[in-house]
Amino acid sequence: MTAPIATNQTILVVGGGISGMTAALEAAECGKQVILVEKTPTLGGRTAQLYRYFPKMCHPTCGLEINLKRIKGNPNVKVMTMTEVTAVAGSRGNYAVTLKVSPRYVNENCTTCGECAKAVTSEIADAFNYGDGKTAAKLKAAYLPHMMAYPQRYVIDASIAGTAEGEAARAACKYGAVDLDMKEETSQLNVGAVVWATGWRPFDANKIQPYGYDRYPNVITSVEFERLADPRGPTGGRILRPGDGKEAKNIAFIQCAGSRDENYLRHCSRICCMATLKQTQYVREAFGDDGKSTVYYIDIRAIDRFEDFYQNVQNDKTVGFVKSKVARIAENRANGNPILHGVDTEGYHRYAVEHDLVVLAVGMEPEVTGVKLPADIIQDSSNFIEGSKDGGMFGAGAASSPLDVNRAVQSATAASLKAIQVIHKTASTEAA
Amino acid sequence: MTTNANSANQNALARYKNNFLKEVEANVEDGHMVKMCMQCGVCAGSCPLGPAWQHSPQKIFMMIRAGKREEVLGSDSMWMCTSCYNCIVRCPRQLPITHIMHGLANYAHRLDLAPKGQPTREIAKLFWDNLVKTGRVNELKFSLAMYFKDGFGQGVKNAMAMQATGLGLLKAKRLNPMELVGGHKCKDIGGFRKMVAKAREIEDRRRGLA
Amino acid sequence: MAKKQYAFYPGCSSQKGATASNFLTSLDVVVQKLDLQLNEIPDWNCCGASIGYAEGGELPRLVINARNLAIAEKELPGQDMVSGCPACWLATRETHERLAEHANLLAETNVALKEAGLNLNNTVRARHMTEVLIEDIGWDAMKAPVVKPLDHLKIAGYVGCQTNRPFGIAGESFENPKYLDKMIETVGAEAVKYDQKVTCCGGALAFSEPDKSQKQIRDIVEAAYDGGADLIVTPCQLCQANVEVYQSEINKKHGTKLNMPVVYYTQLMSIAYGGTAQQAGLDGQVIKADKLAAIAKK
Amino acid sequence: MADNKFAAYICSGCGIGDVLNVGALEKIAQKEGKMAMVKSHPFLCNAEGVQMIRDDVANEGVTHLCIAACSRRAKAEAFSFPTAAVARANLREGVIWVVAEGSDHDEIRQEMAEDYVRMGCAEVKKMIVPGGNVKESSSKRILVVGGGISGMTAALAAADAGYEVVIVEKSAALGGFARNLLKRVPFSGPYAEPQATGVEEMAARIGTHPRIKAHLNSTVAKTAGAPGRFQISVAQESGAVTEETVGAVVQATGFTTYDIARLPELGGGQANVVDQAGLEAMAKQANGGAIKRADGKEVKSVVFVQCAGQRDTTGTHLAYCSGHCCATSIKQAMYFKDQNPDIDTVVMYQDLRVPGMGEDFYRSAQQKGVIFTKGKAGKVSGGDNCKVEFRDLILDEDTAADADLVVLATGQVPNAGVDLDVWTEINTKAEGGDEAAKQQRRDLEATSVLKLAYRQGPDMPQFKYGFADSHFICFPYETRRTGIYATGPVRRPMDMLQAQEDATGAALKAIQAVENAQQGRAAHPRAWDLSFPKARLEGCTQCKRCTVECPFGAIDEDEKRFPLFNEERCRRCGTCMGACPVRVISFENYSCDTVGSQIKAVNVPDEFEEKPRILILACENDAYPALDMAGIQRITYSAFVRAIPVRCLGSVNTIWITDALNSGYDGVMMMGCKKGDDYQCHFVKGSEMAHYRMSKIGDTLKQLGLEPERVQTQEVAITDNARVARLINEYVEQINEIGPSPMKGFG
Repeated sequence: MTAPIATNQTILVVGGGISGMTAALEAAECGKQVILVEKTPTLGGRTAQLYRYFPKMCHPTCGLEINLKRIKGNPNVKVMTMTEVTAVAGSRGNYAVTLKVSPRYVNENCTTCGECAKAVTSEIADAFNYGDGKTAAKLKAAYLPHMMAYPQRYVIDASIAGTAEGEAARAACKYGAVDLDMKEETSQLNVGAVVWATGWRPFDANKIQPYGYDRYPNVITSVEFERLADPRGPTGGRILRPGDGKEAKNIAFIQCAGSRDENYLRHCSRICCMATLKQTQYVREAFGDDGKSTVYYIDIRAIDRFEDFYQNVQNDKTVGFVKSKVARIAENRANGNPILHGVDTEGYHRYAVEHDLVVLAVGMEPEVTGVKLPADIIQDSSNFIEGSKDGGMFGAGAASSPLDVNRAVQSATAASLKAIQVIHKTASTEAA
Repeated sequence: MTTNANSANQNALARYKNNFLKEVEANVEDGHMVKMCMQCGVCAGSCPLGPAWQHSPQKIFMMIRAGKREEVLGSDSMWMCTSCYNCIVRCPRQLPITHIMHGLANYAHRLDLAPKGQPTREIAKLFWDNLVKTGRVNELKFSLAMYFKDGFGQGVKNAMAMQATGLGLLKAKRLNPMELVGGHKCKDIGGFRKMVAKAREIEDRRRGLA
Repeated sequence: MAKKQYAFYPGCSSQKGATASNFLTSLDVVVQKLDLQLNEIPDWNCCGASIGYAEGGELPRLVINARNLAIAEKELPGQDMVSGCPACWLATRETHERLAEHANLLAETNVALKEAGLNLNNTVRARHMTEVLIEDIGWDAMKAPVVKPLDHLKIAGYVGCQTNRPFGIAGESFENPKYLDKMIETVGAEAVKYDQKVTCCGGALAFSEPDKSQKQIRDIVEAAYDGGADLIVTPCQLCQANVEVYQSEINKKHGTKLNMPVVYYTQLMSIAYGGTAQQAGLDGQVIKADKLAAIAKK
Repeated sequence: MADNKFAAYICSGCGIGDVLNVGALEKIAQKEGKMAMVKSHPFLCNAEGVQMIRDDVANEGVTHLCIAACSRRAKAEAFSFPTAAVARANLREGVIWVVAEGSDHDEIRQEMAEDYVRMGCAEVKKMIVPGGNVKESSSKRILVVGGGISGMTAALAAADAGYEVVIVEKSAALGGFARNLLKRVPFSGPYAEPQATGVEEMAARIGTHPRIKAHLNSTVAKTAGAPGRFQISVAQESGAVTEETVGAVVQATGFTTYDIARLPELGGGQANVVDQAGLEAMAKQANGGAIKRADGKEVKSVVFVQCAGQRDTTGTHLAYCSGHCCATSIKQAMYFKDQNPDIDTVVMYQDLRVPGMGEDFYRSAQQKGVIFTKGKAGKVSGGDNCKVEFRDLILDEDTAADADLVVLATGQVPNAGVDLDVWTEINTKAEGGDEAAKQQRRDLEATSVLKLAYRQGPDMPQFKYGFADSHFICFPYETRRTGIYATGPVRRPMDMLQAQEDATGAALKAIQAVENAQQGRAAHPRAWDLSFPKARLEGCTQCKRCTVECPFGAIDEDEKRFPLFNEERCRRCGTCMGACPVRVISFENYSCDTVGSQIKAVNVPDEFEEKPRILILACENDAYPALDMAGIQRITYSAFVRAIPVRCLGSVNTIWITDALNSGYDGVMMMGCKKGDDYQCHFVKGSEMAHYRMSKIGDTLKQLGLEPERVQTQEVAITDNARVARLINEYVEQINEIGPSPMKGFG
């Protein structure tokens, strides 16, 4: 594919998660020209991987449906997936951007009929379900990233591109949609302003050695737990622990897994407390009064009107709270249960408790894979984007600060206007 | 010693009024980090001798901030530290907890507010004296001193109790009776002692313990 | 090629006739085979160990360690200091770093050192023997001299505290360091899985709080048994002595039947390198490491 | 414009041609669908197929297209023909992917497909391409109510983007609450020290900005009109009234601090017990010097009591957390420490809430020697020597702290004006002629902030705790008063940093609103929809249901008490259409006819065929996608259902139900979003309204001699793809048990 036409009146948005989609759409619905680039094969980002939102317990995919409808219907937004920004030259009002577009090996002829997948046997990690982690979810090497993937088009994984399997996939497609001759492309864009909505990634739990994520199968991360609870997830919404596939009814949630810790992330990731409170309700949804959630925390940060959600969860007799940073996790070799060791600091009570499953509320850190920020970008001590020296580039959403979805969208909307201001200034100075 | 300790104690009380945190910051090894604790409790849970603690480290930090001077300095908790450094490596605020515990113990000991007869306290003193005498630790003399620290009778009991162990080491040539006469020591023991005395003098002056 | 030279700090417990003397013995073979030269620091003194703090305070403790560094700096210029004992290493490295960080402490230290006619520029790096083996010698070179691989031996690598925390070996995790297991495998034995690898043995309180310290020991030894270990190997003098010699005490008190040999990694190496039981200091075991000795006889 | 020409295009790709008789479908489109032109294509969505359609539109004068292929959610770009009316018959996700495989299902599968073709043809015949309504003159100015940090930020943000702004500020100066602050919590690295508020600079910029006009000492006396044509009466203190025409409104009316007099147990009202605002005043007066109490005594020790009158579970005080107070107390503790490190400063908290980089600010305060005590204050006594009795949660003891000064961290109370629920109640009485109520209404309306001349009341609807917030997580600016955006602490408790980000976003939405208004385009969530409800007033019975039920206050009543539609306020949900008992309200492309004709187009077999027909009316945003995705997952469900997507269950007119039942359908299923407090309907009450209306339909059913079970309303989430199939199959079972509708054959 070739890059769309762009001018210094065009806004480039990097990242197709909810923040990027918002920044792009808000500008586009103001009548501005926007190019939205996303490094993965689909829009949606990490919010699409959440089962429910706090505090309403509604579904992120509901908002995704609306945003996708907005994008399909708006001629001002040009979407480029599997595209990374490799270089940004120039300055405020006039940037020269270099894009790298990776081959999808499937063109717009794809009807998502799924015949190519049937023709392929080899599997790859299912990124949407955190398949490279504890869920170990897999999907075919010819795949639709997820049910609401946009563009609604299959992907042939590069691993089978040059192989017989790739050929089989091509042969299976009645519509000439599989194009194995696609090559990586580089293209140049001229834009006036750039919004970096490159998002976040879960902190690498392997680094938190005392919790043994790397050693104990029944210690998982909060993002993986979202997929376990989701009916569209690898377990069909059943909360089964990775160690032995047994139902996990007695679950420990460990807060600040990486966050507020100078050995890992010095900042507070803001969302984890609320996310955990929400997830305790997944346990209730799954097991009713037979479920048991225990939250190990330092401070519960249920900020502003989320407080009442916290109060409701406190009133849920299946949920317990322990003010303690868990010291270490051991494993009961006999039954594979993780054993938590620590001290409840409220009154000093020592515990060594077994749970079926431990969920680490891992912190948010800025996404870096496939993200090459220009030197002009200003970052804080945790590498979140504060802005740019020349004032023509902006951070939006979780790329700018650890934010929940609601505030990420606010941030993206604000960034969108800042970008429009740059465009406006350029236009008016050119007019003058 | 006790009289010195007493006057030192009085000085400290006068100097820091009731601001115990300040006193700790000025006189305890790495005491300036006490204020950085955020009460997560990871240290308390990480200590191998945790169950033996009357107060966990994080609680002691809170007590210091709350000005509970006598309780803190009189606590035997710090004396339970095995120097395993688990707390240090896990502390999310990177407090040098082991050092602070050592520092508190030392300060309490020097003010003579530490629990009387606290075994680790006594043994630590024996150990140090033993060290200063020869520049090296003479294990046999040290152990014997240990056994007899509570008087001759008790000493014999202790020695008998540990006989098996002692004999084992003896057989294994890892306990040398010859140590009783002579044995290992620094050649420049004079210089060594002067040096240690000087160091102590400087530190005591700094801490108003002189 | 020229031998690698190190300023060697044996430490009190490794002296002849002391509890860790067999470490020193076993080290000889290793040193030969790996072409190292350890130059003992003249007139070195005790590091103050873990319990020196109570009477010693901060500066005196820094100063006694500074003395060793100062002597090494003067007498064995340009050589890294290496110690076999974690306590010695930790105390020295801590001193080196603290003095590097705080100029005022270094100044005060030198005032005290002057009394012993010494001065410290603090240029000497303090390292642990395992560090030297892993970083300067390397795994392949460590494997090369193996002539009697310790086949069929199941060994619990017990790292303990002070070689592991707070400094540890570069690149290793505090909770699950892997280098000792790797050493076990390097000499052809099998490293068993067990969950007390880095548990504290309570050595510092062996005398003052025997029950508490012995509980730690019991947990460690029993876990090693559960893991199916024939013996325990450790890089730590205090751990070795503590975990080995008190097993009989524990048996007496609790009617257990603990009889797990505890040896140093250097003892494994010297046997694997073809050393005799004697050379490996196995005669120094309170609990005999017969299976290891048997291999030596082969 | 030329006459209408109808064409149907049937795709045989994706296996449609393999399991369906496409030839038969073509005949249906021709004979029953009355399509002038019918074509089938093996791969309709590819370039060549699409080009074929384009050519027919261009050369054959085709104006109306029925595309029988995949779901309307698929290939939207390919099948977009702006000049033509397009209906999509969903043969793929709606038929072949959900009907069980195998030849014994061939017949019912084919029947299902044929019905969808009939429905598509019927629908498109009734559709008109919305013309849109571009205005010649439409104001693009933006009104900002409130001149605090949020208001100033919004004003500058919009003005810097080239839009004219009018600020209305009730006080004599810009700056609002922030004007009284010595410093603000840091908003940029290294997050270690309090920073300057920057209020003066902002106020100065506004003063000289060519596109900003500020009315000080002024309030809004009236807001009439709609986006693009709001008429604002600005009342000066002097009494003078200026008229301003604006296109959109940003409400940044901020907050009031919770009155500490209501916290006697915490020493509220006693000497030397102040709130954070009080402390700022003291600090400002000290101006870097020693902070002195009212009695002139220098403060040597201070205790900050967090969550004062907040996070209250007893129902007496604020139930929520105001979010900023922890960082604010930290900042204020620094005022003391930076001036004199020996001052004892204790922050007494239960959960210290300093998210993000706030953690650095917390650390910095600890570095400065601020003591943080996890404790719950029980009793505070003021006076010369203040005392805070509290439970130390770490030391697990009841104890007390003495201090020269106690600062209560109280919460933010939004300045959101009139609570519409209260107003509505009074208003109903008043309209009933109750004189007392009329007076109450006058008094209440006097407290209004916006003084909206809207049928639905004078201010923005309030969400939880009186905040004028959006209910939607993905769409924080999804307002219930089109073109009016609340921002800052009036919307949600927040700190200055968030308020500024929020205000910038609100400014963008206001800009969008004026642009949309001028183009006659709908605002979110049906962004850029050009359709618009037309009412045949000659048929109107003035029942007021449309005006009352419109979730967005888009409909007023004219002097003759007829509904007065305000296009620019309308969100195109169709709730009015669903409400209208005489069906005089319709959109060009979505009306009682477009849906009704589909319902009637379905071929309903007689009772002897044992093939029930069940109508599904599914919310197009959640339930319909769920049905679609059941297809994508190849989850099968009964082939007896016929699904029609609707804009919102609120737009469902009961006539559709009665028509369906009259024409012999055996059951009707309505699928909408979750209702109740955590409602998920983006048109607010659609789902709730449908439930309500259906509860009323019982009588109608009785008259027809039908069981109530024949009409069912379900809450369906977008993730319910598996559940939705289950619901269908269970319902079909239920209907089979009840037996065929007695109405068959009469239709």
